[in-house]
Amino acid sequence: MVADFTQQIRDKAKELLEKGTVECVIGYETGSDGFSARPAFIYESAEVERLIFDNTCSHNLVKYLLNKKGKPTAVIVKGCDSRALNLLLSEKQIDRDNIFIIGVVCPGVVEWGWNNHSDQLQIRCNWCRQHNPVIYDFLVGEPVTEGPPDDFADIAAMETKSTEEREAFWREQAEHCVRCYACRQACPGCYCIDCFVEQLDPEWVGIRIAPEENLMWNTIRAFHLAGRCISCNECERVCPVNIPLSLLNRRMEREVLGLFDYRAGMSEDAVAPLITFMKDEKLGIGE
Amino acid sequence: MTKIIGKNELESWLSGIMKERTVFAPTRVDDLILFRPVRSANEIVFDYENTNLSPKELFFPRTETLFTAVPKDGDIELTPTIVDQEVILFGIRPCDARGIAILDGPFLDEPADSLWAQHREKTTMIGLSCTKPAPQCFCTSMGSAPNDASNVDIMLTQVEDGYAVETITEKGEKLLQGVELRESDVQPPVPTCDVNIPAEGIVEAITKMFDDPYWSRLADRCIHCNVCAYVCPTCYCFDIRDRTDKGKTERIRTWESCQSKGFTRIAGGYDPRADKGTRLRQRFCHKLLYFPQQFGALGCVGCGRCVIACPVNIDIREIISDVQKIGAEVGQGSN
Amino acid sequence: MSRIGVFVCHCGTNIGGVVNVPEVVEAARHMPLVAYADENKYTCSEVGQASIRDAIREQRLDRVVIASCSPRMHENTFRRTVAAAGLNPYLLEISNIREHCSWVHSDSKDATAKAIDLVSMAVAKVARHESLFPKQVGLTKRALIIGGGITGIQAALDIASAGHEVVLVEKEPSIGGRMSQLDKTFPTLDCSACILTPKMVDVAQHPNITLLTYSEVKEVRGFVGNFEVDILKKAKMVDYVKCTGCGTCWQACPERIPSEFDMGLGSRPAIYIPFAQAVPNKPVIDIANCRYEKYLKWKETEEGPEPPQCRICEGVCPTEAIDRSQKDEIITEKFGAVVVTTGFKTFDHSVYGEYGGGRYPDVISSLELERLMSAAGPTGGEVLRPSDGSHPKNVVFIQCVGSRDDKVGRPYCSKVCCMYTAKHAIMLREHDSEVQCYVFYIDVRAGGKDFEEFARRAQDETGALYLRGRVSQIYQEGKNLKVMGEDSLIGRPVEIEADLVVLATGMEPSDNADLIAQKLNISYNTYNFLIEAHPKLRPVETQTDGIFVAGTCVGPRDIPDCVAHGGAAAAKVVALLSQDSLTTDPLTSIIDPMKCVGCFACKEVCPFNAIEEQITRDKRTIASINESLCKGCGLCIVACRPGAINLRGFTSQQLLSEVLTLVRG
Amino acid sequence: MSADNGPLIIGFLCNWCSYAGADMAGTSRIAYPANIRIIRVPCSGRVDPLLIVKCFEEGADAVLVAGCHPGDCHYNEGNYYSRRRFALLRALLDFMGIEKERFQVKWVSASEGKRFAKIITEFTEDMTKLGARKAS
Amino acid sequence: MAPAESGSGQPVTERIYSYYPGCSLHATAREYDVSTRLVCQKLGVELRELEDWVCCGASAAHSTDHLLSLALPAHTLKQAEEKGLPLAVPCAMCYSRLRFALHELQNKDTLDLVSRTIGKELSTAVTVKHMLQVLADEDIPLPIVKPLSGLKVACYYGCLLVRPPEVVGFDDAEDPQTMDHLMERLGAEAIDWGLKTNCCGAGVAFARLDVVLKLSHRILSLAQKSGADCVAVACPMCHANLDMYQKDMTVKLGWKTELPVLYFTQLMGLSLGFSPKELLLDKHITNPLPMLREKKLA
Repeated sequence: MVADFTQQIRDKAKELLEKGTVECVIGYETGSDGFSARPAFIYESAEVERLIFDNTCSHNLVKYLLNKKGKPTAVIVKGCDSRALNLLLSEKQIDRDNIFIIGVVCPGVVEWGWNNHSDQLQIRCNWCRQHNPVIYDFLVGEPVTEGPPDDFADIAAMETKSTEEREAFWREQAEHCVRCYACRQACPGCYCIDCFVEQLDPEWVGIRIAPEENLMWNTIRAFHLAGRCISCNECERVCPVNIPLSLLNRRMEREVLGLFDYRAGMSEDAVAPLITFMKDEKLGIGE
Repeated sequence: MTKIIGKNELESWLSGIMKERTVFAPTRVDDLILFRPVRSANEIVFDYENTNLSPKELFFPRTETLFTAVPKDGDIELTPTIVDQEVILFGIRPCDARGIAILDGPFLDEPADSLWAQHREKTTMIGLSCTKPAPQCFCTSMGSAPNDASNVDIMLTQVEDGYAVETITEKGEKLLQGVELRESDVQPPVPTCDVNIPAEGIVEAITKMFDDPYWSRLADRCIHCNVCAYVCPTCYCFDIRDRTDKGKTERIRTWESCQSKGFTRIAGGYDPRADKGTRLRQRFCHKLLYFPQQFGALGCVGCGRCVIACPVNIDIREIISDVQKIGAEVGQGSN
Repeated sequence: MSRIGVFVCHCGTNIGGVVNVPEVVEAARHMPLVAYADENKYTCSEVGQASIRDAIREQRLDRVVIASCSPRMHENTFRRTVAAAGLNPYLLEISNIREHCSWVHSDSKDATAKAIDLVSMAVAKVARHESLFPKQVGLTKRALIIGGGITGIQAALDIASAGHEVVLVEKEPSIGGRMSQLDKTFPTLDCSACILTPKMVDVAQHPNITLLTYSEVKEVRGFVGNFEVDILKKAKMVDYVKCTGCGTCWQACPERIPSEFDMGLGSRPAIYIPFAQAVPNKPVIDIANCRYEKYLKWKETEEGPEPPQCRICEGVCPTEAIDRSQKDEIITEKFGAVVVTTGFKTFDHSVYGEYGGGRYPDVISSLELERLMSAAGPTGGEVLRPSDGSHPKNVVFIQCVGSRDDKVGRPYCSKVCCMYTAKHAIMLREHDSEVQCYVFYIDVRAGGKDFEEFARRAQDETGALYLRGRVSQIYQEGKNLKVMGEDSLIGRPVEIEADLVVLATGMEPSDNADLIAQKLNISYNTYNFLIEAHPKLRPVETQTDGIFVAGTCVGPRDIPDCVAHGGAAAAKVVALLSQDSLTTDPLTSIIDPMKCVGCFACKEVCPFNAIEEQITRDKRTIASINESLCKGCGLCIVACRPGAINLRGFTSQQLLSEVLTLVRG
Repeated sequence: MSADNGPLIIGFLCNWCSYAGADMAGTSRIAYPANIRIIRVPCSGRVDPLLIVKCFEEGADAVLVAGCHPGDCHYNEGNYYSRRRFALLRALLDFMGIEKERFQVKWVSASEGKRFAKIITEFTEDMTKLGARKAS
Repeated sequence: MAPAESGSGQPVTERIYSYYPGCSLHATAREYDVSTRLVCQKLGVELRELEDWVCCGASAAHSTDHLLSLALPAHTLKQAEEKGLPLAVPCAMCYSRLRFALHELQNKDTLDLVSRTIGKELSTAVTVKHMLQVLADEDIPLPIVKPLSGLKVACYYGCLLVRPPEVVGFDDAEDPQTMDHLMERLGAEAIDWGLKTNCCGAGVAFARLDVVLKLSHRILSLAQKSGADCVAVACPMCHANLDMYQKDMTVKLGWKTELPVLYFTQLMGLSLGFSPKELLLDKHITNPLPMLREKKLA
């Protein structure tokens, strides 16, 4: 069936490029290890044969649209990726008229690294409740019925730890962090011209690659994504030292769901929880 | 005749050293393999391809204080950082050792970087040749070899009943004093790394295709994180900033990368490398063009870390071949 | 390198008694960038201020920290002080070592340590202060008044007489409002119409006043000094240029509709003026009820029976002023200030089932009684029962109907009912000496000049029987009404056989008061009364600069209060319009266009619509601040992830440096 | 200072209600511990979570944000937004190992000097019990 | 009987209620009970009397012991709940007590306490309807044999049926219309008068007869002044007071005439073709038969 996905994607890409609907199709191709996928940018209809789709296509290609402003572009999105489209549309970062969305009903993506494979699904797929794209112009695959609501077991587990243990846990993670910002660079929600972490005045975060600074970086990044993270979990995948960033983002996701019954990127015109309010809501703050 | 040290002897030897000196060795941290100080030999991982992060950190830490300044009776008192800790680096791979050696170029070139010099001087490197190269390895193409002993103080190569020992430097000599080594006539195996990347003439090729659109197309895919630079044993870009706490000011140096936005931004906000293509090109030109031009050797040792660490599979080996190809074509064109 | 001067105040012993001031001064001398530190006995005294001015000059100080009382106390004083010495007034920071330190801590050691911290924070902050300059914006010297009741009329006249143009918008065909419905006014009993009509005429004739009756405010844009307002002028179907107001048409019109002005007790034609003294004294055609207009409506669909054509008015009009071609139109006008005087309506008593829920014709509201008493009213001033037109002898008044009653969601007192009921009691007696009045009250609130005397007069002279207690039930028995209540003073139930029952219905804001408030971006309470900027100190201002409120739309008031209120609002407006340009507070947000990513989260959170869209030269749509609208709350800054926005006087750099001073010492 | 003189508490107070409330505590001479250091802001909605996290990163023992009671905001809506922001931030900090107790948000009106003093007194006591932060 | 189709299109046999007559209807108000059963049967409303119903607590309990005043109705409610049928209650006092219980049992703690007291797990799931609500249902067609044309009825609801509104949730507390509409449907004229929900004095029936006379007299005389031929009631207490004391009123308050007081169910019965005898119309103290004959209704 995935082979058939590939074919449909190639045909659509060909059509779009030939008709001149778009000048570039952002999809996946086989990487240099000969089997795992990597992002591909197709400008010529002759090149569409490079396009593939399989269960190693984990990159969230929506991020790349931020570099294609004003240029008609087609992008291939899985369920989770598609939520990023809504996020960026609602935040006026991309222009719907310039984008052709090829949505793929996601079969799930497997754990892989360069030249090493497993058949085990990535953790993001365990909690994923969005295999069907929420927004698309052309759909590949038959929509599936989504699973029951996520129980956030991973978060609950973390919370059984004592505050001290949690503090120690994150300190250890911060020790590993090298501040390469791969998490930020891969995240479709991170598009600030000047990220707070690199600002010199005010110097929010010091230059040292040390636990305190690294913790501050990761904390604020999580907060900036609160109510915006669309849980594609690319940040965690790209981290060279395997920091479990999903814990932070999902802690916020659970809170936002609980307090405001809100899931980011579900619709183009949704209002994010932190830029609105209800007069008489009880949030356990100030009472 | 080969000198052999048994596994147990090796371990007891190391444990001996650990008593008075800090030993860094590959250890397992969560699901990573990193060089960390070890307190006992059994923390050491012996059968590893290579560490996730390169050992350059021991000579060029991710964050290091250059000097501190405190106000002293109307004036300011500067105190440079002194490296006094003797360090044994056990288990460094030939490619990484080569990386350190290569970096002497920029760091020890006058005016020499005192901190780098101190770290080098205080560190003794015990190399461990690779038994079977990993798929991403291509050290031979970059002028090294799985058992290249030229850049360490002592070289160990695994043989069935222990490790064959080569003593390369006096430092190594000293360290081995009083250690029981068996004489044996077994020849240590000569592991090969048969991935072949066409590096000859890369300098010419890349010069030719310097302005080729290839780079901007490649940049389409690059997300411009700093992963490649931070795992790389030969990337040495850094940033410097002051930090004042309780009246004491430190001048701090930390890792930086030519891939990060604004790396080359100058006063007034102009950035000569504003677009991603030129930034990406810079990285490979530095490794394959400028470094050779300045210091002779290629700026890549073929450890392959960037190949596996890159989130979007920007593969230097692929790039070298592409550069050769395009360079040749451009060459045709120009004639 | 800036040169900061630190001045620590003893405030007599208020600070010096606890905080070791010399120690603080000594510490200050060693703080970064501090060039000079000194102490004063009383910094706010002329001597103290002088010493600061001198130090600034002699020590060439470019920034000043004053450690003294709360900035809420003397910030402005000291800004003037440093300004007098030639410094920009915003290069000053006040360190609160009295209210926040010496007055709440007794241990000298702790207090001194804290004072030193507070001063060093102020030093760190002031170092990042910038010279700020208030902006000047032009203004339109015209005022808009919404609502042509007595309050609006007063405000209009006052502003106009001060020489400014005024546009008075009234939704009814005539100005005059509720007061024009009243017969007499308490406590003087002079005739409402007699004192109101001249004012109405003045409005009509005032050269500076443009009267827009039968009109409504549709939309308001802009900010203080520069409002742009869309006004809907409803089609009157009468050409006011041609019309002489002779009255032929409304006498000839065959249609009869219950008169709103007479509270439905009388009727009016379809082409009408609401009442005889109406201003303007020219009619409008009530399209909904005009026979011919109904006919035209029918023509479109031809459904149902054909209604009669009419057009009699057109026939009889001597000046051919009837103009059916008129359409509703929306005009846009510019104003510098707006006064809202939308007034009140009376509480609908039909929710009181125990009073008959509106079923009994002879249970009426006090405003209805006013119309019955009015010589110009439906009964020509004779008080007759609605049911059978007979003269009521026993009249029961019930107070606090829709006031002071949580049960109907009206806990507030309507302020005027006690007095107008006293008035009614007295008037009824004047109309007919046999009338016996009974008044059920909670307590008589007669606070006001001559009010108590007036209330007494009602009780003593007219023999009106005041019974303290509420009425539990009214029911029809034969021609009359049985009123069952309680006299809580003797603790017994009372039953009264009444011919007429008058309910003292309370005040509530006119319909759509809330909608108007929303259009103007001003706030209103749960009963839709508009909220003033400060209940005591800014009673006619609102949270939105340039928008003022007056009269009963703010809360229950009697006529003199309304007039005073209207005058007060007028004074504020005149003060505003008499300036040639407006100075805006420079402590506003600012946007760095290089950092803005154009997500407009700031726009979502801004309570004052101060964020506007702007397109940069490189074609990016980014946010920009309208500094005249910005009030400097800083909400946008936190919403701005890229940190493109900052708040003058409270910049991120300053707050951060205050924190760092504390944690890094 | 946090070591010897007990916990260091940093307070961000909105100018219109809470800062005035603290003034009121002063004018009515209601004593409270000297550990709090007050930073004046126009509105609780001006307090950037960055500042709060920064306080903790730099080793502050506790942070207080105080603003007008909901509905009383001088800017009409400011505290409604801060309420949401801090609800999330609080959860996040706790999750990352900073005790919930260390970050308090309180509504204090200009007339609640007593309340302000009470809040600071209790807060300081709690923090003293909890002890300095391990993190730094 | 054959299930006729109801207005709402559902077979009327589906109108099944648990029936809680309460003590009065088994004693002084037998005519209410009898007429109710007859009418219901005719209209295909099935009543299943609870086997083990107990006192509703109206008489003394509610003024002496709060818990008891809840436990008693709770016991009855529990049975109804077990039956899984809505509960129909003809007596306004019972109705009031049961609704009060339901209302207070909304509180979790109270619910637990009472549950423990009666030793049964209570829920508040059961619906309690007054017989008037049951029979006034417009969806039930009225197979009228003898329209009550020309009969002017003063519908008297009494106090307990409608107050307090938030508890009983019946109809407008000041000017209810349920019974009025029903009477109109029967062909009678429901007069508009002002004492529909006033107190008849039942509360102090035994202690202060003078008060009872005064209040009841006021009600009767207004009804009569307003032109009523009779008063229709939905409460045994109201009926007792208005019906029984008319002689005393004549003596003590100079009440001239007589004004028959009937249960609304009896009037329904008449129009549905039952004889005065079947409806026990001869049991009242103030004899309605002369008036009814005059109106050609008996």
